[in-house]
Amino acid sequence: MTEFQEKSTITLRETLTPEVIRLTLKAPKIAAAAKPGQFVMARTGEGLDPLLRRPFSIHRVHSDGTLAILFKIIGKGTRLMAEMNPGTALSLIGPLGKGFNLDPQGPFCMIGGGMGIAPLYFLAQTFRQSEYRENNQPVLLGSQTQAELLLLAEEFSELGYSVLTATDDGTLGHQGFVTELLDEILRKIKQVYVCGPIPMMRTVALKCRDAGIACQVSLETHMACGLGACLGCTFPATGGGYKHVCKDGPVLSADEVIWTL
Amino acid sequence: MTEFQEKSTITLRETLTPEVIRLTLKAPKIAAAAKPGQFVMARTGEGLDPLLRRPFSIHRVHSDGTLAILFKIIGKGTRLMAEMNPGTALSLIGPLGKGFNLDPQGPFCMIGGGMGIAPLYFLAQTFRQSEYRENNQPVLLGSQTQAELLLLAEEFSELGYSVLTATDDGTLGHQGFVTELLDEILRKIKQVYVCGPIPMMRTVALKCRDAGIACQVSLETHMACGLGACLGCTFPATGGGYKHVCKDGPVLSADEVIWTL
Amino acid sequence: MDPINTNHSVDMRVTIGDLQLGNPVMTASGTFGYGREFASLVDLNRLGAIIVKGISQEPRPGNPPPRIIETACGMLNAIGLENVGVERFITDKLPYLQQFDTPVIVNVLGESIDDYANLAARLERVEGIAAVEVNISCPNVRKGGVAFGTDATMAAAVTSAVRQQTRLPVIVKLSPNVTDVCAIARAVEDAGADAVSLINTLLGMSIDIKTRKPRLANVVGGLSGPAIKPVALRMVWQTAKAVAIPVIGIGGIGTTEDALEFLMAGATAVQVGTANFYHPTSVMDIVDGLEQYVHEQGMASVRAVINSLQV
Amino acid sequence: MDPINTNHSVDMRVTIGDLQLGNPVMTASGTFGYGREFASLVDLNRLGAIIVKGISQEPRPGNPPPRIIETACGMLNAIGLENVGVERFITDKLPYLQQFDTPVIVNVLGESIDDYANLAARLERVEGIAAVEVNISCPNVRKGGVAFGTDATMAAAVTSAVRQQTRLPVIVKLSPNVTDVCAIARAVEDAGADAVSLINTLLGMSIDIKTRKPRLANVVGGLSGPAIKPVALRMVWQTAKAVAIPVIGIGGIGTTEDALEFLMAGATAVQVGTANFYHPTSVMDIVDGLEQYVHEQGMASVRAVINSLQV
Ligand SMILES: Cc1cc2nc3c(=O)[nH]c(=O)nc-3n(C[C@H](O)[C@H](O)[C@H](O)COP(=O)(O)OP(=O)(O)OC[C@H]3O[C@@H](n4cnc5c(N)ncnc54)[C@H](O)[C@@H]3O)c2cc1C
Ligand SMILES: Cc1cc2nc3c(=O)[nH]c(=O)nc-3n(C[C@H](O)[C@H](O)[C@H](O)COP(=O)(O)OP(=O)(O)OC[C@H]3O[C@@H](n4cnc5c(N)ncnc54)[C@H](O)[C@@H]3O)c2cc1C
Ligand SMILES: Cc1cc2nc3c(=O)[nH]c(=O)nc-3n(C[C@H](O)[C@H](O)[C@H](O)COP(=O)(O)O)c2cc1C
Ligand SMILES: Cc1cc2nc3c(=O)[nH]c(=O)nc-3n(C[C@H](O)[C@H](O)[C@H](O)COP(=O)(O)O)c2cc1C
Ligand code: FES
Ligand code: FES
Repeated sequence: MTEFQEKSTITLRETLTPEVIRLTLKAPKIAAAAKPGQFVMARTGEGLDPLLRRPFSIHRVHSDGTLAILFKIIGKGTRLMAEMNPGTALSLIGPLGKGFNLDPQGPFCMIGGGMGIAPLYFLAQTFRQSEYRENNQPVLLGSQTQAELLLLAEEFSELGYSVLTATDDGTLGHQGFVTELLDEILRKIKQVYVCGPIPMMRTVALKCRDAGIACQVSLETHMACGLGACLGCTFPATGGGYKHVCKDGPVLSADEVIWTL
Repeated sequence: MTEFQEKSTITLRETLTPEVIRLTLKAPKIAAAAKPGQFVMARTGEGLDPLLRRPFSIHRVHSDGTLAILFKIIGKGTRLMAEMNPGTALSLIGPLGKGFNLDPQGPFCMIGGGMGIAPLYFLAQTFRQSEYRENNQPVLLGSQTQAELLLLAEEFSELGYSVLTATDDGTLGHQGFVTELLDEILRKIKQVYVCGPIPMMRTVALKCRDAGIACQVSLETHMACGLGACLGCTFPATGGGYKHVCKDGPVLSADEVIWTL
Repeated sequence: MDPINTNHSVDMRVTIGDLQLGNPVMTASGTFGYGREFASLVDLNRLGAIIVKGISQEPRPGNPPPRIIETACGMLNAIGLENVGVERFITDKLPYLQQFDTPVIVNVLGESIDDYANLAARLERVEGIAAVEVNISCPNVRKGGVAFGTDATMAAAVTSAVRQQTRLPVIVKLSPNVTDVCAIARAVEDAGADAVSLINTLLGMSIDIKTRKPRLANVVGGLSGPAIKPVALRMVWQTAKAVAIPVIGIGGIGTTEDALEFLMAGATAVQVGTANFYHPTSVMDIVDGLEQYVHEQGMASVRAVINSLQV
Repeated sequence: MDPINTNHSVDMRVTIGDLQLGNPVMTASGTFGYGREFASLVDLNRLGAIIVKGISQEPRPGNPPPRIIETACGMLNAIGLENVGVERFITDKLPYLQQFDTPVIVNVLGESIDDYANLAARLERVEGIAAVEVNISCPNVRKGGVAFGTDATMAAAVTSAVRQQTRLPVIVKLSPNVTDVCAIARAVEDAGADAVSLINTLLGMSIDIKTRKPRLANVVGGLSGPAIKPVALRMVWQTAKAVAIPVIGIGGIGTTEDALEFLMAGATAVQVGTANFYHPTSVMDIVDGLEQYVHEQGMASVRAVINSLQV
């Protein structure tokens, strides 16, 4: 696996909500090598505070050598990035980690919660160009409220997916957890791809296990390097010891990890 | 003495050279209270690196509640500030320190080297509104090359001063040290106001001492607080001990400090 | 400069020995001058206590410049304990502070046990001093400082000497440049300290590669600021478990969140140091912030935060 | 990834015991994995030496997560010395590194003197290892680490045990969490160390005020990065004056300027740690930068920089 360090340049900045930003970045080497589910480590500025790079899923890849990341403002790193305008340089390392298994072995479903939606779009893009290009595959998207979901839901629809939404406040689609939408779909599919908050992924993982369906999860942990060197990004593994999310993941089979965390 | 902490807003950014920037800032309380020779402590960003505020002379004061600072890019603090655009907020504390003695007791001369020119403009502005408003008082300005001097020289001229310039490379005015221009003027004046690099101020201080002329210098030292609290900003004082540049100065009578540094 | 939440009736009092503070936020010695320097930016009445610049028997001119250098998220200082001496402190500096309701704590330093004892005896005879903080840890002066603060026996000796000379609460300020801060803390507790405060600065250094000289005239200096916060918090947590007397947390505190971390780790109060330089209003922001936190959490008093860490 | 200044014919060699390095820039243990992790970003042939993640006799799973936390200009880690164990290191990790010209130094750790001795004996029988770095300073494991590194007698005992088992150069890596690092350095020098490296991490802590729990599952962890550079530099300077063996500087080094400071303070070589995470190409930038500095200064060799500080 080859990683690149690229001084990317922001080409587009989209404000989905005051808290959710999408940056498109010119990073031709990383864009060319990227696979769905992989991520980049981004330096949030020139200074030493914040010190560490921040991990972000590769959200989209375009044929012009750009890629996009989609993120929510959480703390000081994302706040700095949210203020960056087109033309600003951003150091990226990537593509990193192990992406999604691209052979779902039949009908599949994607489930994204919050910013967990980010990697799924790249996956959806990729399936469009593969043998799994049938229309109306289900995509379940959840968030707190409609604002951060509207544009994304439309974009998945444009790719030909059948999008179902859920919001905590009921402002778009089902009111409640996005996982509640899964039950009716489960018996029609062979594989679930899920990314979102841990409780959500746990729920999905358990439903899939009960239904005997394969489930791929994309995990988040604190990361210092993203390269497998610091050993900081551990998640308890089934059968003892730990998975290193940056190298063994971020995408893992749901049964490889322990969901009691 | 009352200091204010103000969240100022940049209203104008002028690029005198790629390295020399002038920022005009809306800071009505500080602007109203400021006296020539005083300074502000500016926070260069939201983060903790750089940690300390940076001291800058008050360069101009306008009646609309704005003031200007004029600075050269030296290290990471000034580099961050140089990239700021109108609309950006900048936390200022000021006005700080003891400014120039505004009673020159007769004809006077101002001598500025490099960014030492900054406080002299505010002094020149102030004299225009005082009893010392005669035309053609001499102002000697020096720098490495013409680029950073052109506009400033013109601005002093517009106030009615008689500007003489010196550049290291001879691209504007006298080729050599600005202090060399002082000799012919010395016998016509009662007071010198000088701000610039230490070697330059020392030369001027010694010339004034020999000629029996009063000399006010504006000193620079590393400062953590600007408020007289950290005791970090010391300069060896005549007769032992130290002057605290942020409180006892930055403007001092040249004979109050030891020039052997 | 009014508190944001004047309508909260929150109990913010904490007790250090016999001394009751209106709230747990103090200014760290050497970072707030003699108080007056901040009077136009900070409402001195709102502070838990003011700890003044360290005072010695005789005035001290301090070290030659440069005395301060910025480092990554921190700063090095080698002020060399410049101060006006105890007599001028009493006549010139203290009267100004006495007009406020805020307790004044005097930080003292000496080069011999006698120095400390004499200072304590002298301050005992003065009105308007709430407590003495004994600086046994300043790394900037070759004699004195380092030796007292890094040796449990010496630290205890200084503490008892001060204890014998004063009925004021005695706070001993500990050095972090030691293998086992708990051992020193226990020693000074046994010797009669009413409280310990920590940490003083970490000994550090910086070199100017252009001149190939140390950046500080004194070669080494004390590291302070956000950079040292994790070390300070660890030492406060360890010390709070090791002694029964109150612990006062110091080191890199600049925000309400920082102060909460130290209180949760077991500190009864905190001191704000370097933050006074880069953000002079932080002491007031922290008082407001703690008040709001206690209110929002529905706690009876700020004391409920102390030692609330779940390990 | 070619050096910027390939045309400089600059002598960059330095010597640590019997080991000659092509240049003084190494990777710090635990921050560069087993080398391979950086192979697509760093030209491993250009490094002075690669120091691998600390190795114990048996594989260790390490601590539960969270293991790392960012702090102001630094980070805390409590990895818990996760490693593959010496046997799998030899069979799975070492062969890859042997294809490069760069010396491989193995960082070892144990919980008893026997552990260290056994590891040294085992590595002695393996081809392609240039030196052993003895980690007596890791703060993350309750037994072992802390005790060895903070006590001169214990540190010396570990050193002689290792010394007796190997003819390889022995580098002893010192802990900064001590009152007198020079005393420990002299003790391990007397016990037969060929060099000392310092500093390992400073013991620190961080609290999540929302959950009121420590942010690290292990409660305390090691502070590294730019925040600790002033402390590291001071200790390196003191140690270089205290011992006759080479000193290797570690702590917050991320740029050429940082490396120069340590060399000027008396370090014969440097290790880059946390910077490998946030700026993986820094090791190469530093090699380039030092080369350029030596060239520009018209020096005969990089060795002219070492100990050039004017105090
Ligand atoms: C593989 C991977 C992919 C990710 N993809 C996305 C994405 O596409 N969109 C998105 O919005 N977020 C994503 N995240 C989470 C994102 O990395 C964090 O929100 C971000 O690092 C927060 O940084 P901050 O400086 O704003 O927050 P702070 O809280 O100030 O950060 C402090 C430290 O904690 C770490 N941290 C904080 N929150 C998280 C988190 N949730 N996961 C990992 N580290 C964290 C930071 O990296 C930093 O080291 C991803 C995380 C991982 C591990
Ligand atoms: C009273 C006073 C007035 C000043 N007025 C002006 C002005 O009008 N225009 C201008 O260009 N400069 C002025 N300076 C100098 C200016 O403060 C420094 O250039 C600036 O602090 C450099 O910051 P930096 O982050 O770019 O450099 P860095 O080198 O990265 O700064 C590191 C540290 O050193 C300090 N420092 C570095 N150079 C100086 C210096 N020359 N004087 C004091 N501290 C320094 C910084 O404040 C900071 O704490 C003044 C200094 C003082 C004391
Ligand atoms: C410029 C400066 C001067 C200081 N002077 C003293 C002093 O006189 N006495 C003392 O006990 N501590 C002194 N200290 C240490 C501080 O009180 C405090 O313990 C230390 O800076 C750590 O806190 P901080 O990180 O919040 O600054 C000084 C610190 C600084 C930065
Ligand atoms: C994630 C991490 C893991 C580390 N693992 C080890 C180790 O296994 N053995 C060791 O001797 N030091 C270890 N260290 C300490 C580093 O080698 C180095 O001494 C320390 O981080 C200071 O240098 P820095 O500030 O450049 O990171 C580790 C440091 C970090 C950050
Ligand atoms: S983030 Fe460093 S090993 Fe995974
Ligand atoms: S800058 Fe702090 S006392 Fe002058």
